[in-house]
Amino acid sequence: MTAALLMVLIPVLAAFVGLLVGGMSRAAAAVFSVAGPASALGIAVYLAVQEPWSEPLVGTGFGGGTLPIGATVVDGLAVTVALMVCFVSLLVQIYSIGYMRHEPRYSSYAAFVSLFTAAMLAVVVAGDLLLLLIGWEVMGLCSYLLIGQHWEQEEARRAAVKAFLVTKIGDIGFIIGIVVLIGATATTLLPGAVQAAVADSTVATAASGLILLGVLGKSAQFPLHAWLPDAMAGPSPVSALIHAATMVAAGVYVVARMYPMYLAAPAVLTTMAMIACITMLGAAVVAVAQVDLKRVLAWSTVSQLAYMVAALALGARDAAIFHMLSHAFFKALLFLAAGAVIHAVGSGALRDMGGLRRAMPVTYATMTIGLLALVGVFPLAGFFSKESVLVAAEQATQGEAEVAVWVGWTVLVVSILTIAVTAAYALRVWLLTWSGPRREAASGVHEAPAVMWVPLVALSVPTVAFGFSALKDGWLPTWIQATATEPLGTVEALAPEAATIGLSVVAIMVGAGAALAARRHESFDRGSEGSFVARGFGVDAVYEALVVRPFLVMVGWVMVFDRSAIQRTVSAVGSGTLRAGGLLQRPYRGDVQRYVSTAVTGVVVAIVILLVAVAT
Amino acid sequence: MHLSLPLLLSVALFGIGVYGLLVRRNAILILMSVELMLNGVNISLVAFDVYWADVLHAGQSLAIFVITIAAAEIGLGLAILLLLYRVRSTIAIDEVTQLHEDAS
Amino acid sequence: MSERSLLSPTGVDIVFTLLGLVAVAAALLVVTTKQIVHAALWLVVSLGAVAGCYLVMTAEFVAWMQVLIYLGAVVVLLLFGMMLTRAPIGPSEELTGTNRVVSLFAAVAVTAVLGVLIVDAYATTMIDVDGQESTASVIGESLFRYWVLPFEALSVLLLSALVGAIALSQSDEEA
Amino acid sequence: MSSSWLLPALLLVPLLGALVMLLAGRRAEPWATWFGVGVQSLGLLLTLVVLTQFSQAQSGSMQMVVEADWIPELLVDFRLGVDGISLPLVALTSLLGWCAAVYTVRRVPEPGRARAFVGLLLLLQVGMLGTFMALDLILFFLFFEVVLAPMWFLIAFWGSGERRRSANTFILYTVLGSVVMLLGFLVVMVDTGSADMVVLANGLGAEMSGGAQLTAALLILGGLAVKAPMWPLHTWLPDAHTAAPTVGSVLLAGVLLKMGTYGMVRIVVPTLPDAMVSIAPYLAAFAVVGILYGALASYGQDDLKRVIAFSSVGHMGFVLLGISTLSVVGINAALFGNIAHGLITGLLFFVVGGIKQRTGTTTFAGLPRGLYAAAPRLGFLLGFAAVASLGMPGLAGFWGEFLALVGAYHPLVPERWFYRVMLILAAIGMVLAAAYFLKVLRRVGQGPVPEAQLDDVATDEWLSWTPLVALTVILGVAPFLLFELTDPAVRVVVESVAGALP
Amino acid sequence: MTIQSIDLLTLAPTLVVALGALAALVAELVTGRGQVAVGVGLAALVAATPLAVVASGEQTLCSGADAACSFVVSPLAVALQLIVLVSTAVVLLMASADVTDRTVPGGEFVFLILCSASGAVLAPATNDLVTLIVALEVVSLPTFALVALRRGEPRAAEAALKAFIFSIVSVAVSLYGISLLYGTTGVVGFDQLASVATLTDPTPLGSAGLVMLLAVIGFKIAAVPFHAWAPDTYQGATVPVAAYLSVVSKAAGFAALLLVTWTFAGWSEIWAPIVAVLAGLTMLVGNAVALRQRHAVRLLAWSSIAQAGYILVPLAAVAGSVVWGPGVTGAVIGYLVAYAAMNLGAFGVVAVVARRTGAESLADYRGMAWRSPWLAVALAFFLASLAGLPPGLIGLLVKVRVLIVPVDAGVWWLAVVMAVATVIGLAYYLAWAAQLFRRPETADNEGAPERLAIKSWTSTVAVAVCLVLTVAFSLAPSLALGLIDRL
Repeated sequence: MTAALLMVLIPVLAAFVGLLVGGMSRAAAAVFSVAGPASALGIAVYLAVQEPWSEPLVGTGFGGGTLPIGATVVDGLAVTVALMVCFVSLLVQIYSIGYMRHEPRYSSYAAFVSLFTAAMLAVVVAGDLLLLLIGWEVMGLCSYLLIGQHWEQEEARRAAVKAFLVTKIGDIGFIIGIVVLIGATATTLLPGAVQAAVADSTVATAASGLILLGVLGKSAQFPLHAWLPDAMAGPSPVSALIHAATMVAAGVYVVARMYPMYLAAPAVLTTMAMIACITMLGAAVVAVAQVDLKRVLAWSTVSQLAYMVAALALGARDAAIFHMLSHAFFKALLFLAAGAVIHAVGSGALRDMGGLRRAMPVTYATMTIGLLALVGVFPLAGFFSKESVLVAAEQATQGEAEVAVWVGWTVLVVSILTIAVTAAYALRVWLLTWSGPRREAASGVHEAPAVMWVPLVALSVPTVAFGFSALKDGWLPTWIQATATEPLGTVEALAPEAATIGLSVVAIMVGAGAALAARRHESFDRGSEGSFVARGFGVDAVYEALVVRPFLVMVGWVMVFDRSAIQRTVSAVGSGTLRAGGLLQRPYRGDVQRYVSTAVTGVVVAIVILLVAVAT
Repeated sequence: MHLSLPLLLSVALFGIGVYGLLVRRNAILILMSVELMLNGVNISLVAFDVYWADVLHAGQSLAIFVITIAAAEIGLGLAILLLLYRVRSTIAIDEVTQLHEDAS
Repeated sequence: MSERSLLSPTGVDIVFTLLGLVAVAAALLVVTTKQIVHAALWLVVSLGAVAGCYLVMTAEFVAWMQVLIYLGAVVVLLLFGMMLTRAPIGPSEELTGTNRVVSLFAAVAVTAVLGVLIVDAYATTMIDVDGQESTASVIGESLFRYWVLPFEALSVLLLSALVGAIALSQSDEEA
Repeated sequence: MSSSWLLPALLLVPLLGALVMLLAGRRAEPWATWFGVGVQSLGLLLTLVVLTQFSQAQSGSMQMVVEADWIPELLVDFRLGVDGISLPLVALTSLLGWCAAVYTVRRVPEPGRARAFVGLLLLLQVGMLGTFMALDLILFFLFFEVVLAPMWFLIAFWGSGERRRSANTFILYTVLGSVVMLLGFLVVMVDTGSADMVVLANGLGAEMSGGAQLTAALLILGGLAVKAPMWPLHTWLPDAHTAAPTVGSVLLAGVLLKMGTYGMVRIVVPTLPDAMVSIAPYLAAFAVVGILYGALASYGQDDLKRVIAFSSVGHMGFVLLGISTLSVVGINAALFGNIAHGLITGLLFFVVGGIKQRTGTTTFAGLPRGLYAAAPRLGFLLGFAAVASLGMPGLAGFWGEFLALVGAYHPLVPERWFYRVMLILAAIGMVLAAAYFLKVLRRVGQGPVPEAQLDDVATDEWLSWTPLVALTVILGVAPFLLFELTDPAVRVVVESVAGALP
Repeated sequence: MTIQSIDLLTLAPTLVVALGALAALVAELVTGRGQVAVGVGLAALVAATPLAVVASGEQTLCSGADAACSFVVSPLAVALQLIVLVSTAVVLLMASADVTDRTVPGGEFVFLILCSASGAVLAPATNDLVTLIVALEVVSLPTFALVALRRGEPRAAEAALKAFIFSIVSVAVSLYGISLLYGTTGVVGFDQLASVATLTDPTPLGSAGLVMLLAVIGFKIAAVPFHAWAPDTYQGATVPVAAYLSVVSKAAGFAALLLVTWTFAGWSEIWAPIVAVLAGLTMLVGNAVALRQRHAVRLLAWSSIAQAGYILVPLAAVAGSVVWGPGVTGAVIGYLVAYAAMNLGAFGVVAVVARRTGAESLADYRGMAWRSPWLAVALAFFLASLAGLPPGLIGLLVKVRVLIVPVDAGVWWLAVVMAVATVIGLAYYLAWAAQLFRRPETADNEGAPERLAIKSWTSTVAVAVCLVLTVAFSLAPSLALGLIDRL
């Protein structure tokens, strides 16, 4: 049992114990809910200080009739992400103690969060594809369970099912991709399989393309992004978890983990870049039109994830991871803060908020930091990480990436545009929440309890400070690639460059100015509820038409076919035999003369047929 | 003499017997018809016996047996008919249909 | 035994044919007559003619058995049967059923098929009726030489028919 | 070997138990169910002894073989044995039989008559165990048939709804199948002069001419496909499940269906390799149609039991797909899928039975909503079983299906690209399976919080269900426990097919 | 005049039965008690059984140098004789109750049934067509009287008349067939006929004769289209007599069929297709019509028609690539042995039930498991055996044994027809079995005394004998399937 595996199993254990004792004591459930991620965090720290890792990969692969599961890989990438996951999830658990104070099903909730964390950690440390699959799918399950936490509400039920099924659609590709990888390389060890796949570009393209489908689902990229905004139906801490530490990060992480294979498949990288561009700008535009605080944040997540995907597409894995980490901090912060606001106001609608600055000072301060980081304002983490993506794009325009130059240009232009839109919706949210007059719904609002605001403060720290790691030249990439099982060969600096800084500053100004200019417009408050844009450009309708409707139609066909063709055939055989029995029964009316005539005729017919047969 | 003559006679009697068997309603007449059939059999048996000059006289022996069998059959058959007549007051064969498949 | 065409009759052939015609005609009347008692009488004629045929074929013993058992016993039994079942004395339409066409068809089919086969096989075959002797002693010897077993079995058959008939005639009186 | 008494004992124990139930008078009624538990516990104990005596190192060959002349006129010897392929199924049967017995103690279904009920369950056990241990074609067929009458009684007399009709459909349909299978066996026996499954599998069967092999294989597969059930021969299954009492459904889905797929691996593949190589792609196509069809049909059902029944069609489709690859991975996957489906679907039917006992119905229209709140533990188990059934990695249900796909990537037969298309379709089927189970959970488990509480899971229910839950998790995280057992035996089977390839 | 030499010991089984018949008649006349006749009859049958085994391989009534014997006891014949003797004994046990309550007159009844049985013992040992046809007449003629003897059943005479007319017509047809065969070959002995059939091709006339000869066999085994009399006659007769007709009379028919087909093995291209068509029709029609039956005895009648179809299958398979031989006869005998046990058992239970409760229709059997659990279990077991469903293993195994032959011969359609027919058959046996275990319609019926509490231990013994035999066969199927090899 390796420490990495222990890091996965302890939260699982905590979840089970919490579930068992939770029925008896709420406090015990809370203790275990915190104990799980806390121990995992401890192990993660322990692993981090072990660096350099003598043997990053522990475990054996498939073959010889056995199917071992549980090979782990511990390298810089894994440890970094694991630290972030444990940290965020620990804060989420602490925050939940307060936030879910009145929740009747708290113990199962806390257990699911722990399990969720464990699953993410399993993905992070997975050294074999099977453990990866387990973590990947269990995460999907946990998202379903947690989004559906308030299953007595129709909205939550639907959102949960939608989240599960949409990501499952992506998982068709993911599973087939893993099958192809295992099938083609005859190993289940992740590094080994990836290395073998790199050698064969067909396999690399097929596997990475198929796995990308799963990534699109998990990381909520177009066209499989539609579940994420609806996932707001879950409690806010869950959103924080999904949007920051687990689920969405998993997709990006898996690409990073298999990165050499992706680099061997330029076509896939180009596709990724295009998808990222569409998602990035589209989601940001949709975010502008939202009425609900959490929905704005949700769409912003979709948009920000696209930055990471774009970075991955451009060959800048470390930039992607950098943005993933900083995004995890500020997005968790934003969601927890939003949760506090909603908790206090009792509604998620922006129009019910406003003027809360004084009532909730801590929340106000931390959320402001979060929003600024989201926009990418110096010197917050978001600024540095986003800049590193822009730099990667800029380098791609110079032809320094695996993809074509035009791809780099497209990403660069779209990224800058998106920064402007991001600034616009972030400012809108800030204005509607904190400034202006207080609304009726928010009359008796006061600050959240300490158990809730302490995590906010804790998250503000890395949100403010983490970005500076980029200034220490190459520190993060070196760390990430330490004892890498799949070394990339190059260590790129994540430091910002003047050109991109200038472009983004201009973009932020334009966006913020637009938001201020529109402030007097009536739809600034209300958003454009129900409009085409607010509904995410009608992607749901496309789903309805392309997936749901055909599925139901096919279900209908199968039902009809099963009843009228297959079952009817079977019962027709049965009733036909019975009817034949009835018909055959009819001649026996008791008249012996008829009986005899049949027999005599039978003999004659037999003779005639026989003689004819013999004669011919 | 021609072998075909007795054989044709036998076929004719047999055929006539079949006709009577199938067309007659009165059970006694049916018994008579069967006797005609058996006589047809016997003629053919005897003719073949003579034809083969059978030292075992299988044909004629069997013919005698058939005659005896016929007598036994008639005896028992009439007993059954009389019994039937006692309970049913008819021996019309197409009215003796109390035992039959139930109509369904 | 020489081969001869069917259309070159000998004297024996003619006698046999005449007797055969009588037998067939009487048989036809048996199955068609509307008076049940007539049927029995025509049966006597037919069976008698057949007995004649046996004689022509030198099957003396069979002929006598025919006369003794059939004419002496069977027909008498049948007549008793008619009496006891109150058979109608006069002409009656009820003696014949309705399925005349089917019956005719079946009878003609049987006759035709077998007739064709016989003519096909034996149209020119002759039998020798002169050198044979089938007197009671000859047949009796062969019966006891070769056919003891069926003969004995027949005794069981006759006895059981007898007992059965008696039992049946008593059966309802006791109950 | 000194342990040769074990397998006959394993059969005799339930058989004698059934006889005792038959001979005991009405006085036995009160203790009949406890007696059933005792007998099944003894059987389970014997199975554990078999498991410990079994040499895993030699799981590729038959162990604890018992041989006795029986009917020389039919070439039939009484020959039993277990290897890595059959042992897991024997263990599964003993376990499910035990669970069923424990469940029955307090829950003899209407109209009671515990003595007959227990006796029939024990008789059923004999047939099921015998099928997996028989090493003679006719003996296999006999045991295959032995299960029919008890199951028919269970459905027809302790069932619900259209039980009589369903029971008749079940037995007539499956008998038609097994008669067809018998014809195939007879072809093999007439051609080779042997009914010894081991000898036949070790090359005697392969000596048959191509035509004879094909005839025999089509007949045998046709018969087994009814039992499996393979689409489109599945019609008997949903009706039987809907009508059957809880333990009947559990054993029907948990064990009886496996007899079909087991027969394919045990008999058809090694005995008729040439025919199997040419039939395999068609089998794969039927399997995949079954997967998709099962999923779509499940979604359309309005009765919980029917949903699960159609889900079985889909799951067994994966098993068939695994077999049709004829590869080591695929057949291992099929055997794993057998066991996993037995555990999970067994659990599902137990839970649904529990729901039915509490609410009196299994139709969506009749069931109250919000089971998670009305009976949280029962709801949890329903959710657990559903999630396991929809193929969640980390639970047993996933590995059989996943490895069937891996097998389909590298089938032993030449039609590689065809199999890859099948692979994609089957993977789509996995997602569709999620759709209908989520529908079930959404309809039954979730919903407005009900006012009335239901009795939550009782102690005896925990006792009989926990082994299934535990094994589902254990095999889910440590599938190698089973693969190490089956793999050597599967390699022997696949070697015999590999020889048939050009 | 030289008379054939007679070895009485070889003939003993037949003689003992025939003399036993007379003795029974006399015993009843002397003592005036029907049960004495039954006892005498049983004693004769029991005595004849070991004698039959002893006589195996012997022959007698041989005439001179050509060594053609009238009575030849092959293992096949012994097997059939054993079936006949044991079955008749069981029937007597069943009928003993009828004698007691004077439904039938004791002495006459036992006399007639033993006369008939003596014919059935004789038939398989005959060695020429003449003796065979006479023996068959001996089998059937007394049975008509037996059917008609039933008192208090106005339809008994009708039942007897139908069988009688059917019988005499089929005998007439067969006799004509014999005359044609005799005409074409000039011989009637089986050995001589066999050599003719081996050496020459069938002539049209000979073929027609052979087909016509099958008529009486078809009547005896009630094969379609010679079957129509059976349900009506079985229904009108007492249940033991119906059982006798369905087992012993059929066994005699199969004896004749085996002898004829063995004799004309060289002409199998003539008779095998006919037998195959008969088998197919019999299985399908028998089972299909049985599906619709609601009267217990009628159902058993149609079921025994169907069962005869199964027994025909091995012989029919000679149309394919198998030849007449041990493979075929073993299957036929094996099935007949099992059939005798399970079918008599089913009839036995029906007899007991009819006597106790007056039950006739299947609906009357509802809840029987409550009233008489043992009988219900026994009947269910017999039905399962007839259906070929475990636990009635022997029924299944003999079906397997039979089915091997057409598969071996490549007569696929017949194998498939049999398979389908078996499945259809299962349906009605099951439907009946289901009735047994259904809860009685009124609750107070449970454990209630039978309506007509006439119990007869002999009938129970008859059922028990059948049950023991069927169970024994199921456990050690070689007892039935290998019977012929042991004789």
